[in-house]
Amino acid sequence: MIGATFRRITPQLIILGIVLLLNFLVFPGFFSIEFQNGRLFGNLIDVLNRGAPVALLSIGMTLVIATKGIDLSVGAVMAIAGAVAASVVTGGGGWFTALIAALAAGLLCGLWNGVLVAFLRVQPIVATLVLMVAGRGVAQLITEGKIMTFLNEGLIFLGAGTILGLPTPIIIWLAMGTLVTFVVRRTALGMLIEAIGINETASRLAGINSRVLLLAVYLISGVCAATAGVIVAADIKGADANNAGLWMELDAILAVVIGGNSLLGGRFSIVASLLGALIIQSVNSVILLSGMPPEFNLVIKALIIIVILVIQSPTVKHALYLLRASAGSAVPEAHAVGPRNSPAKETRS
Amino acid sequence: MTRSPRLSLYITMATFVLAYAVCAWQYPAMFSTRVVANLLTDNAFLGITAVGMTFVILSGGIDLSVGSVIAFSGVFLAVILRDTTMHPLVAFALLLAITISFGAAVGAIIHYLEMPPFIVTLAGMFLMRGLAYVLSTDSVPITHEFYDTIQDVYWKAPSGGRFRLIGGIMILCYIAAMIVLHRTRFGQNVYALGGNLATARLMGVPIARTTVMIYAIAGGLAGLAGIVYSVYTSAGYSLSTVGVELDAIAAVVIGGTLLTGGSGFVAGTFFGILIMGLIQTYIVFDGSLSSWWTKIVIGGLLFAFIMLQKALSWATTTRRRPATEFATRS
Amino acid sequence: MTETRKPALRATAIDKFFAGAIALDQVDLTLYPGEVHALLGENGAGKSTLIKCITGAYHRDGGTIELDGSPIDPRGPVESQALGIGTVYQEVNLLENMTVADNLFLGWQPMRAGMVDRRRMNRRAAEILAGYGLHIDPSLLLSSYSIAIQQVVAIARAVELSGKVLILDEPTASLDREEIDLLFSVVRELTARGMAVVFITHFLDQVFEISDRATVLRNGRVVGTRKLADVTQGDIVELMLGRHLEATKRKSQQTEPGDAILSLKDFGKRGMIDPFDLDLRQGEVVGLAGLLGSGRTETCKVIFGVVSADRGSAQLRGTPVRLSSPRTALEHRLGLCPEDRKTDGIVGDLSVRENIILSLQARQGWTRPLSRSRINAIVDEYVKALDIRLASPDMPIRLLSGGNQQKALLARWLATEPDILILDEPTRGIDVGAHAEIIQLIERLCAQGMALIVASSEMEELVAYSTRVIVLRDRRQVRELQGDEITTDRIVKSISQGESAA
Amino acid sequence: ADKTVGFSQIGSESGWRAAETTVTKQQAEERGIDLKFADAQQKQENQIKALRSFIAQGVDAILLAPVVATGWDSVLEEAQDAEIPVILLDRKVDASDDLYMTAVTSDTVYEGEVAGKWLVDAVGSEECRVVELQGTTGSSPAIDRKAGFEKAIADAPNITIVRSQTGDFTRAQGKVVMESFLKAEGAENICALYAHNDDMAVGAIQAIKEAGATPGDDILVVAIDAVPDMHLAIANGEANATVELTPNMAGPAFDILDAYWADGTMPPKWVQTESRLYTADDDNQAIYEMKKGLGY
Ligand SMILES: Nc1ncnc2c1ncn2[C@@H]1O[C@H](COP(=O)(O)OP(=O)(O)OP(=O)(O)O)[C@@H](O)[C@H]1O
Ligand SMILES: Nc1ncnc2c1ncn2[C@@H]1O[C@H](COP(=O)(O)OP(=O)(O)OP(=O)(O)O)[C@@H](O)[C@H]1O
Ligand SMILES: [Mg+2]
Ligand SMILES: [Mg+2]
Repeated sequence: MIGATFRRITPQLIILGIVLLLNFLVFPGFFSIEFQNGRLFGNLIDVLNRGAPVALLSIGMTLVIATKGIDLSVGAVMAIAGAVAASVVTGGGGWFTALIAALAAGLLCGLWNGVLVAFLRVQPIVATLVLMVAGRGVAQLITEGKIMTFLNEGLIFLGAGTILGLPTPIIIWLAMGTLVTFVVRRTALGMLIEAIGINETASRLAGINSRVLLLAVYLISGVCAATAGVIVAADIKGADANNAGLWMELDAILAVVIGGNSLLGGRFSIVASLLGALIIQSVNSVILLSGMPPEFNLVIKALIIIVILVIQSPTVKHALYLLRASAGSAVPEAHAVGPRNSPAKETRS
Repeated sequence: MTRSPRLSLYITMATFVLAYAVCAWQYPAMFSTRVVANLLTDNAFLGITAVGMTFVILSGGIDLSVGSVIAFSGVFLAVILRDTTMHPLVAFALLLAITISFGAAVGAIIHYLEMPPFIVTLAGMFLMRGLAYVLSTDSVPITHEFYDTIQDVYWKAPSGGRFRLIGGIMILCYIAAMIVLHRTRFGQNVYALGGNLATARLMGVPIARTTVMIYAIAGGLAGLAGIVYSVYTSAGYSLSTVGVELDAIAAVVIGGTLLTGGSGFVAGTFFGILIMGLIQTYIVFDGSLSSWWTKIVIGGLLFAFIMLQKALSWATTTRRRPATEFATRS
Repeated sequence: MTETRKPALRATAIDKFFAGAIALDQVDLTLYPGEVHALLGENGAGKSTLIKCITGAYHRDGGTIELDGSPIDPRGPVESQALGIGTVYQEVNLLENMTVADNLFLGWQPMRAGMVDRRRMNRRAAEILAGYGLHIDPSLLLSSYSIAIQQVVAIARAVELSGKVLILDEPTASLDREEIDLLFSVVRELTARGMAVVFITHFLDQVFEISDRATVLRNGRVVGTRKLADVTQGDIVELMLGRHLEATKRKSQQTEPGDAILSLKDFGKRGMIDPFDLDLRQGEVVGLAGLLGSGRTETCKVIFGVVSADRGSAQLRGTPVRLSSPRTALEHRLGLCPEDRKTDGIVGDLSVRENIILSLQARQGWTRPLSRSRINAIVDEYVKALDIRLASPDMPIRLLSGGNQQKALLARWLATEPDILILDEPTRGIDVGAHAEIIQLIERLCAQGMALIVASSEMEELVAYSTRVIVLRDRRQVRELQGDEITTDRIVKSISQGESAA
Repeated sequence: ADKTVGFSQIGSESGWRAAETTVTKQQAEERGIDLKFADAQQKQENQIKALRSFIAQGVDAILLAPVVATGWDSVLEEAQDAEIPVILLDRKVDASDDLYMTAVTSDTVYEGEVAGKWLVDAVGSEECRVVELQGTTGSSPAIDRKAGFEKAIADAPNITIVRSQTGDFTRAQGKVVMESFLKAEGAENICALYAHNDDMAVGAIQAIKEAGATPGDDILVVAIDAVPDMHLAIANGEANATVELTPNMAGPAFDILDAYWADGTMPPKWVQTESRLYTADDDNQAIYEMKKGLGY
């Protein structure tokens, strides 16, 4: 089990290592970590901390994508959740009430998406596009377009506090990732989700309640997005409905793909997606630390991502495999993964 | 999916006519040549982009890079025309060559490296916008007299509507696309790819060539949309047309094309564009919505259109449902 | 048939390796112009793989191919098609999103002035299909027709595209006698014109009816090539299995049917199947017979709740139930093994193991995962019982051969230990050995008190194990045959005469 | 009769912009003007569409807060043909100035200069390493405010910009980018922060505090906009200065329109709003209380 998981995430680990090394090249102090004012300080910690929102989003997104879906609304849901949390505490509520309210808002958004996809059979990308557009409006409606600042220590702690010297967001995404992975893999949920992602008709005929499962993954995605939204708001002590989570859905999808999960649904690995999120954050870190003018940010990001994706592409992987095989003892079975050999239904999404 | 694919096209058209009638009833000024001309002119670049998007989506893919390609095209043209003495027509040709090659490269990566279009074009989106920044972060005006000439080509309708050249270019694109998609082997191959890649391969469809051509067309049309946009605004600006890809996708889908590929019509996309334009016009005519309500209402109307379409197609299929259909195979 | 003629196609020493398995080992195949050459072997013997290596759909790991004496190396179906090798692959490989005519003419559409001439294309398509006895509208989507019709379309396409060699991989799996006869007459016409035809099937009757020679594969190796005029069916079977096989006979004595389990009253769905009554008792096998499109598959689907009935009532052991979805049916201990295994059956990327336990797990609910040891026990049991040939239960099911996929699906439902099992074309694509085993299995299950509904195009099969046979015509039950009435002749007669319901 | 005025707003990307919208609506209401509001979601094409729709509706005047300077000629010509006066708010356009009635804007380059001057005065002759948080790459305020600031410090060789990166005008990015500045340079090596807007500055202040340094003291903070939260920060001693960009551009615009409608008075082509500098010397707490309700 452990061995298989490790083999699955090896490419991501290697890429992460390379990108971190790149960080070290542009900023030699990158790996140093200090203990100051009761918390750990260092660029590595920053990567883990700043990667939290995308990491959280990628957990839910992995499940949604496993069902052949996609959730474009997560950025907007983050904004809604932040706004709800902020309005609860500025209205005099406690941090726990705020957190619960925000999560409930996330659940509600997930419910909306899920009902559209599972019951009304709207294509996921369109269904969630509706909430992507309208959701930010809802968030702004709550904050009236302002940045709704708050001073509630409990809520701020969720975004800027530390537990055992580690920033709270790191603890939160680690906990969430572990929890969801555990639930999905220790029950049959993971397999059933994969089944509907691969062939929904057949799964339904096999007696799987595909609607409820579809609903469930969008609910989970909503909760993950809401958590990320609370963290982002807490981090800046204010709910910025205009900008919180803006375009973050693309980063989350990217994280899932860098994690080696297929956008066509089916087999998935949450751990790999989380590594994908960290890789993206490390790339951002390279850009920030390099001191290049901001005009170049996107070009650098694009080039690094293209390189990462090319390394991960099945064709290149196969070529590398052949290379290794011919270098060592030639194993003929390599052909089995060749591109021409997949007679199963493949469509591009 | 047993219903006649044409049905979704008719449904989209009916939806548009119905919606326009409602709008015109509420604001009689909307029933004027001005509004009709505006719908064509203002949506010309989006409409052209959506044609390319229709090809891509029909083939089962998606292209997220178009918005950036448009922005890049504008900046590229503006910078070239500012810094050199090149004639705009030559610059157009050069630009189209670049964007077509870009599209072809995207298609080649998708095919040969077997990577999902969503991600390849996402990287392309970052890259093209990044290149636009690198060319110029400022917005660069275009002052070439050739631009004035093209802008002055319009037909002024009786009650003040101006039907401009760029609207005409869009309509030509749609006509050409209809012919290519429905009356050529390449067009049929596009549908085949969207139906099932592996099957299409076994049936002898030249996958590599078709994929590369599809994305090259999308790139070329995005470049053309960039030219149209630069004519529309007489400028190039690296921050323009952010998120246009989503508008284009929404238009294609509202037009009745399935995102899973293989089913749909480019004519539907045309009405999808008109519906999106109508939503915006309606909101401006209303003029009482705050920023946030604007977003909510746009989302709501998008939702309403999708539901209307679902309801219409559901009503028509239950009456004439053929027997082999599985409950819902979407 | 003089073996000294120049071969039309000669494949020599073909090798193909897959991860963890050798699929083809030095396979030779020689085709002469004007012959029908049967390619036989158990499920997973490598027949389909050999075909794909020849057409270039797979990249072969060794060997040479000659067409008309000159070496060829097609790098994909496009090239082999251009060389004059037309192929129908095992699973229907057509595009459901396009019209029948589009499918027939994809890549060689009639053109006029540089444009596809749709009117001519539709007209030609109708003509071509009429030659196979199909009078359908070719301008409708392929998906509006049943899998059997799709298969005919696939065959027609391959025939039109083949100049020298036609390869048919299990083309008759869900066809009826009538269509098969038409197909055979087309094949005879082609061979008369000097074309070479490869014919893969598990129906030995058909092999002997149409083929001149047969090459038999076992475990990826050629075990012999025989002139069919010189051998008997028994010889061929022995060659395929490496052992002798008892012929299946109709059971002399039927087990006494037990209590009624399921009773359907006035059950039906408008536009799909006319209302019917059905009483199903423990331990009985109800066969559904009928022509293509007669509504057998529909009957199965309505009972299982794939599409819920819009009239009538269902009682399960006397208590009224609503069978509104496969899920509720599963909870009431029903099972349905669907006809179209590729789209409705297998979950391709999941492992064979997961595919087998899928329904059982779905019934248990996601919160109660089956234990590792329980899963292993179940999988081991059924892999052995059904003789599923696989490299490992952890391999994705889509890599199994067609017949083995079918067996795995059967295992999926048997693992749920259903009271009522509905099998739609259960032996489609299954080899003779396994066929016999499955029929025995069905009998054993009945003896244990399970009730079965079996829809099949194979009359012999229905005759072999049915307690009752319901004959359908135009989506209506027209006749019920019982006991000694159940003979192939009677069934055929009922179908063609459409006697009013007894 | 009541006049109808169309207002094409860029969007609602920041608190300042929301305030401008609120103030515009308030001002219109006070004057009994029927305001048609159109939010363009940061897209120029939407603004052009809105303008054309306004023209089709036959409004009496148009207020336009242009998202970018270029690309307005043809639509402004159409407005002129339809004899609808257009007034630009808070940013100018590249078009010839007879295409619009007037522009009510601040001078964004000047704002940067004011901020820069303050810093030059504040540090005197001491060595000062400045980090800069830019606005959204390519946006005109980001370009102008950078240019103005650089102009102001050009003559002070002791002041150098050591790092400059975009914070997208948002609080969250401001904080993230500041964190990386602090790591890369070390808090003790940064003498001042210049942010292109207050939101980024407020985010950066939190980053400075979390890094264990004192904003406003160890690291001077100067920014632009004068939003309420910045006043609060100055009042708390966490920030040092901000340059006001008033959200009330519509007030003067409506005054101009009233005069024009009354007797045809043509305004000057540019009405510049004040770019006032606020420092710790002002009563920031009071200003905060006053501005809080304005919709920032
Ligand atoms: N891509 C693949 N990877 C690994 N093994 C494969 C692959 N494709 C086929 N196999 C294996 O190769 C063997 C031969 O399969 P093939 O499909 O040729 O059998 P077949 O003779 O056509 O059987 P059937 O009668 O059931 O169709 C099987 O054991 C199958 O599991
Ligand atoms: N000869 C035909 N002409 C036109 N349509 C046909 C014909 N035969 C079948 N069909 C179509 O196929 C459908 C029935 O297919 P279905 O598979 O359900 O029937 P079946 O009795 O199970 O037969 P089989 O399983 O052998 O295909 C019909 O609803 C009809 O649309
Ligand atoms: Mg086979
Ligand atoms: Mg059937």
